[in-house]
Order: sequence, then C-alpha cells, then structure tokens
Amino acid sequence: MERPVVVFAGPFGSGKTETAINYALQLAEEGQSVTLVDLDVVTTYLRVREVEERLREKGLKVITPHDLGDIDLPAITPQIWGALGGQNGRVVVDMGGSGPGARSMGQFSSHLKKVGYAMNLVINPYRPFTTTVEGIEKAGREIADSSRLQLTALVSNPHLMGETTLEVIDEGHLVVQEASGRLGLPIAFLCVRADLVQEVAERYGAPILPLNRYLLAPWER
Amino acid sequence: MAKILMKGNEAIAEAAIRAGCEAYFGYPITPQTEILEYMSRQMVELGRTFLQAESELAAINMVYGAACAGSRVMTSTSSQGFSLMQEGISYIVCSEVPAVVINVMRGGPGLGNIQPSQGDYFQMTKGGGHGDYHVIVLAPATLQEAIDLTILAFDLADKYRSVVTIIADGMIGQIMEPVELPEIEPPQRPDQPWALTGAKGRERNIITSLYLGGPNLEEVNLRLQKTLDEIKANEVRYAEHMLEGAEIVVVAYGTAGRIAQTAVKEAREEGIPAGLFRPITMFPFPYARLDEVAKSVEHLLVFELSAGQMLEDVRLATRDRLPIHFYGKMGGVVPSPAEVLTEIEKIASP
Amino acid sequence: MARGTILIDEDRCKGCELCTTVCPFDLVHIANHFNAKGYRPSTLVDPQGKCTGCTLCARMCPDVAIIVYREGA
Amino acid sequence: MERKAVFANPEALTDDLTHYCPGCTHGIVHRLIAEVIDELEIREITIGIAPVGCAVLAYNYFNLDFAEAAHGRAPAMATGLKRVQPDKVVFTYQGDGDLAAIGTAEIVHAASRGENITAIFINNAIYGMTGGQMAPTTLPGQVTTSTPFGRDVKLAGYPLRVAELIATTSGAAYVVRRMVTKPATIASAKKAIKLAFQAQRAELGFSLVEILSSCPTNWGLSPLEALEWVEESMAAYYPLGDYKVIDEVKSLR
Repeated sequence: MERPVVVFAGPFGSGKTETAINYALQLAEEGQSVTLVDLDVVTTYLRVREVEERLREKGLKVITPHDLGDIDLPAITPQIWGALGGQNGRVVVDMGGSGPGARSMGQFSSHLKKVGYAMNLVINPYRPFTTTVEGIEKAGREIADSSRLQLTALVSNPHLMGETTLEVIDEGHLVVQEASGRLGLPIAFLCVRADLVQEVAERYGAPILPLNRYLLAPWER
Repeated sequence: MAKILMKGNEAIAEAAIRAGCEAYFGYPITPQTEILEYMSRQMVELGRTFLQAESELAAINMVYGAACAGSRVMTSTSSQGFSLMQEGISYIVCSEVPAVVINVMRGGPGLGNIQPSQGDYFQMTKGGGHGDYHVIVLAPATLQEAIDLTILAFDLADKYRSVVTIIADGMIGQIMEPVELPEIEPPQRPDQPWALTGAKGRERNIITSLYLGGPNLEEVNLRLQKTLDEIKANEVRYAEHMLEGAEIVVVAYGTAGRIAQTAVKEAREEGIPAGLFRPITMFPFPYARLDEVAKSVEHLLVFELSAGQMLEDVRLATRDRLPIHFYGKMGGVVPSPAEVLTEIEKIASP
Repeated sequence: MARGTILIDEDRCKGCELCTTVCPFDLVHIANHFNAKGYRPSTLVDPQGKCTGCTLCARMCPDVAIIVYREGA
Repeated sequence: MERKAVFANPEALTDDLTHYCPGCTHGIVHRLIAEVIDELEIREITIGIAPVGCAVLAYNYFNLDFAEAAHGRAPAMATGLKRVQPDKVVFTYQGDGDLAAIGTAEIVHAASRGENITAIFINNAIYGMTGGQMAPTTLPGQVTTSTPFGRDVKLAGYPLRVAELIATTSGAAYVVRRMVTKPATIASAKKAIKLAFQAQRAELGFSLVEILSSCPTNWGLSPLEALEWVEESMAAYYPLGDYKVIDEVKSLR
C-alpha cells in the first residue's frame, strides 16, 4: 500500500473517519509526511474538522473545508487539488458516506488514476445495510460507480461501539472475510478498539489497525 | 435479538417503519435529512408511500390528507421546517386525526445553524401554532429510547387522535449507538369510522377544523381540552438517576440529559450528592413528580441547550420553593460534562 | 313536441333571474310575491302549456331549485 | 299521462341550500360536479377537498366524503389522501385566492408531479370571502376594495393566467378553461369536468378545469350583468380553450 493517495470510502457510518484518522496517525508515527483530507461533504456532525487541531498537534497536515464553518455546504476547498498531487508525501482521504458522499470524489478520478491510489471500502457488518455479503457488494458497487474509482481493498471494522466484545469482532469479521472472497478484494486490515488489540492479535491473519476514538458524543468528552 | 449499530436519524426512521408507518412525506433539512433519505429507500422497497414534498408546508398538509384517510403517517423536519409546519399541525389537532411529527432541532432563531439545540421547546410544548392546543412531546436521550418512543408515538397518536411529536436535537439525530430493533406485529389500531375512504354504505364523513359560531367551536375546544386532561393523567413519563440522597438535582432532557448524567456521575465520584431528573414527556410535563422530588433536595440545576425554556416549567412545578439554578448554552453550542460538573460544584460549595 | 312542465321550489329560489333569460318560449318570470327568505322567486307562466321540459332554465339555476318533468316515457 | 322528472337534484349533492349569493355560479359548478359524479357512478369512492374562500363550506353541499383544507393547501392534502388510497377519486375545489395566490406552490407542484387528482378552479377575479379585495386574477383596471383606483399593473402586477401556467407542467394530463354563462357554455364546462374525472379514473395524471365565474355581490352587478361581464371582460383576458389535452385523454372523449 505504498501508493501516494489512500482513500477511505464506505457506507454511511461504517467508520471511515475514525479509520482514516487512525491510519494517517500511524503513518505519521512511522515518520512519513502525511496529509489528511476531509472530503466528507455529507456528514453534518462528528467530522475531521472538529478535531483537526488535535491532529495537527500530532504532526498531521489536515485539509478541511474549515473556512466555511459549521454550514452544510458541500464545497470542496482548492487546497485539495494541491494535496492530491501526491508530491508531498502520503495523502489520506476521508470520503463522505455511501454513493452520495462518494460522488464528490468523482471529480478527482482521472487525476488519481495518474498519481496512483488505494481505495479502501470500510465495512462495519453491524450497520443496517451491510450485515450480509449481498449488502456489502451492493454498497461497494454504488460507491465505486459514484466515485468513478476502483475499489482495491476492504477494511474490516466490526464493532458495536462500547458494546464491542471478542464475539462481536469474530462474527462480524467472518462476514467481511466472506465478502472479501466474493468481491475478490483483499482485506487491507482489521480495525480493533485499542484496548482489545492484544486479545485479537493472535486470532487473525489480517494486519490490525488499533483504533482510538477521536470523535466523541458530547457526553463522552 | 441481535444488536445493530445505527445513527439516530436512521433509528427513528426504522422504528417508524416497524411501527407500521404507511406513509411518509417530508422535505430535506439538516440535521434530520437522513430520516427522509432512509424512508426514500425503505418505504419504496416495502411498497409504502414516500414522497418528497415541495416544502414543509406541503409536507405537513400531505400528512394531514393521509391522516384523514386513516393512514399511519409521519413527517420529519428540523426547527425552521417545524415552524413552517405549525399551521398544518394546528389544523390536524383540531380535526382530530392522528399523525407523528419528528423535530430534530438545530440552532435558531432565524436560519441559525445546523448544530444541536433545544431552542424549540416553547414552540413544541406550548402549542406552536394558533389556537388552544398542545401536542404530546416525547424526548429521547438515547437511540434505544428514540426507537421505543417513535413506536409509542404512533400508538399515542391513534389513541388520542392527535399529533404526537418527538423532540430530538441534532446530536441525537447524528450520533451512532448499538440498538435493538423490536420485531413488531402489525399494529392493532382503533376503528376509524371517521376516516375519508368514500361514503360507501354509510353516511358521508366530513373532516374539518371550521366550526362557525361560538358555541360550536367552544364545544370542540372543550373536547380537545378533555383529551389533553386524559393525556396529562395517563402519559407522563420521566427517568431518574441517582436521586437517592441527592441534594442537588439536575433537570435536563435529551442530549443535555445525557451530558448531565455523565456530570452527575462524576459529581458523585467527587462526593457531591447530585442526581438527575430527566423528563421524557415534555408535554405533558412531569410537574407532580418533579415537585415531589424537589421536596427532598436543596437545589435544582436546570440545564438546557437553550436560554432557559424548560426552566419555566420547572419553576411552575416547584413554585420556586427552592433555589433553581440555570445553565444553558445557545446557538448550537454543546457543553461537555466537565462544564456541567463545574456548575454543580459551584452550587455545592459557593 | 314533448309536453313538459317545471316545478320551482320557491323556498330554494334566490330570485337571481338567471333562469328567466334562457326559456325558448319566455315562460319563466320573476313573481310579484316574496318567498320565505325574502326573495322574489321565479315562476312558470304557461297558460297555454307550451313548456317542453327542455331543462334549459334548470341548467342555469345555481340552486337546483327547478325540477323538470316531461310527459310520457 | 305519466310524468317523469328529467332534471332534479343529483344524488351527489345534499338537499341543503347553499349560502352563496343569488346568481353566484359556485352553485352551477357544484351541480355540474355532482352530475358528473352521478353519471360516472363514483359517489361512493370520491373524496372532495374544500378550500378557504367562499366555497369553504362546500363540504356541506356535496353528499360525499369531504375534507376542509388550510388556505391554499388543498392540493397537498389531496396528494396525501390520494397517495394512500390510489383507488379513490380525489378532487380539490379552489378559488383564485386559494389556488393562485397562497397555494400557488402546492398547485404547481401537484401538477408537475402528475398527481392523479383533479382540481376545479373557480376564477372570479376577486376575493369574495374577505369582501372583494384584489385577487391574483383581478383584471387590469378592475376596481376592488384593495385597488380602489383600479388595478394598476405597475403597482400590483399582472393577473395570473392559471390554465396556461399549469399547462406547461409535464405532469398535467388535462388543462382547460371554461365558463358557465349560458346553457351551451355550461354544457361545455360539464363535459370538461367529466373528462377531468375520467382522466383521473384512467390514471392519466393531473387535471385542472378553470371555470370563469361571477361574483355579483363584489362586482356590484346584477347576476345577469355579471354573466355578461364574464363573457365580455374576463373571457377576453382569459381565453376559453383546451390548454393541454394529452393523447390518452383525447381518446377518452
């Protein structure tokens, strides 16, 4: 996955943003120069822009439509074009949810084909429309069509927030593995809540991305 | 029953579907648009009625029409759109037909912003439109509760032949939580001899909110008030946390209630005897129970995402017999539990 | 020609006169008396039995105050 | 000889005497709608929506299921009623204030959606109910209580031609303008109303029949003079005619 641009796409609420943040931070920790692009024009709350200061402190470059403030205008900032040039290290893109969210990516499609990209479909099999292999397949097709980008891998993100147990991860990951076979897409990594990583580590072949939550409900802050 | 991870708006939409909602009419407005989008797929796939109206005015009047036919019907909107629906809601209430309206509140007044707020409390609980009426107002604080209350809303609408609303704020609409979706049998609904289904084999039915002459309209109003009395007697709901030995009780609902719950827990850990009283029905407001609770505590702290609207009902409930403190944030600002804890601490050691 | 007649329900009539202009034989006129509502109702003046039951007067009536009869089947 | 009633109160009307002023053509149009409903044998499946305006009490006069809408919202209400019971016949009865001013959005979008309902639009160029103020359809120069010097189009804008406007919507199947001034024009109006209901029965989409009507009271004319004014002045600004008749509706004729 050494391609300069790494996109995280997926159905609404599949965990794209947390995955993108944690993934970008991991790259940064490895010493890479990383830009995190918030391209989510459909989500209204709990977006990268709410934690961007914290992320900058941790060494990420962050591009968000911040100038627009808290307005639901689906506008793309010009800096994104610059970042996607891929000359300044790695770029991690948090794309909006489902087909409608993926559509804004379409404008960068031919550009990304030139510079090279990875397109990860983040799947949480505990979300309403991706509990089955058929659902995952449908969601993937919709996102690929809307963004005019090819899916290159799945990211398995089975969880029930605070109620996640090892069984929850086991059962959910099984569904994503099945989808991986059916779609012919490898699983880039399995997302696991940081405190459960130790227990899960030995169970699976897939690489594991430990997740720390950044976007919290007000009562969790 | 397996758990599933849902966003608040989706959970409300799915709950409505499971409650047997036959028709949905709506208009997009952030932060509730996912309800409309969810319905646009699921209702169509189930062969039920979905229509995106040209405005909130049209949407509520489409709801009115479908309600006149006896359908289980719903719309959803956010604050600005809810203002536009007031006319229709007043007509529906006076016509005594059942409907469910979801309001996922955002910042106001005016165009405001899209952040979570509780600034519509007055409009929702005190009538909102013209004339003497109230609608039932249900306030969820968790997504599981949002599901349960949405289902309840349809049953109460049927029972009282009136409008039942869900008062949610943007945060409830947008957060995700694991929930259980109940499998529901087809709803048992009361007979609807009043419905407009064509005058076949019976006298014609007329549904109107026009009653010319004083005595006629007075009679209708007296009947509406009687229904409200029944609602007040039967439908008061609330939740209580850590009231045992509490000396400072926070009164908060919805997202504010959720934040307050965390703050109260932290206060207890610091040795401050705090508790939480969380109204679930904002209308009918739990006046009597809150009055009872207030008898054994020293202070109340009302916490709202507004300038202090529910505050007035708390003062009414307790008739200002004890110190009532207020902490509120407007314009879509959502405080953290730590900020609420600070308010509690100030009261504990002034 | 078919023979007919009309029955004007005087208490429904508002005396608007719309029926009086369309009769081919000029048989419908405004009466000199008042009905219970205080209008001068229209009335059929047909001593020679000219009415054919053509229904034109009734079709003009905004108040369905005129019933039209025809003899035979 | 046995005599037989050949013209009497239609079954779809109640026996109630209307509150309309003497010579007001609301009564004629009510009767035409009722006759059409009887002829099509749809009384038991038809639901009407009354407007706000002089016809606000229309539900008292039709022997049908009826609802009373908020001002201008009848097409939205009809949409709700029809969408949940597509097998029923749903029509709105609206005046010019209701349909062409406060409810313009609702009628345009119901038409544009091809909502399978029928709108009967009564255009009498004035606000009757509130006492004779300017309507969107008040003619240039026409004196009303809110245009005491005559409608000055520089000040008050131009009258709205509804049939022409609605005919531009893709969802409209049948849009015509008629008047009810003489037995012949009344017969033509009735045919149009019948075709509009037939179009709905055949699920062909939205239908609207605009009917130029009189308001003797607020125009200050006798009922007969008022009908002359409809023919001479109103019909000149609002030409009678068929503004949109899709082929499938033509074949119903």
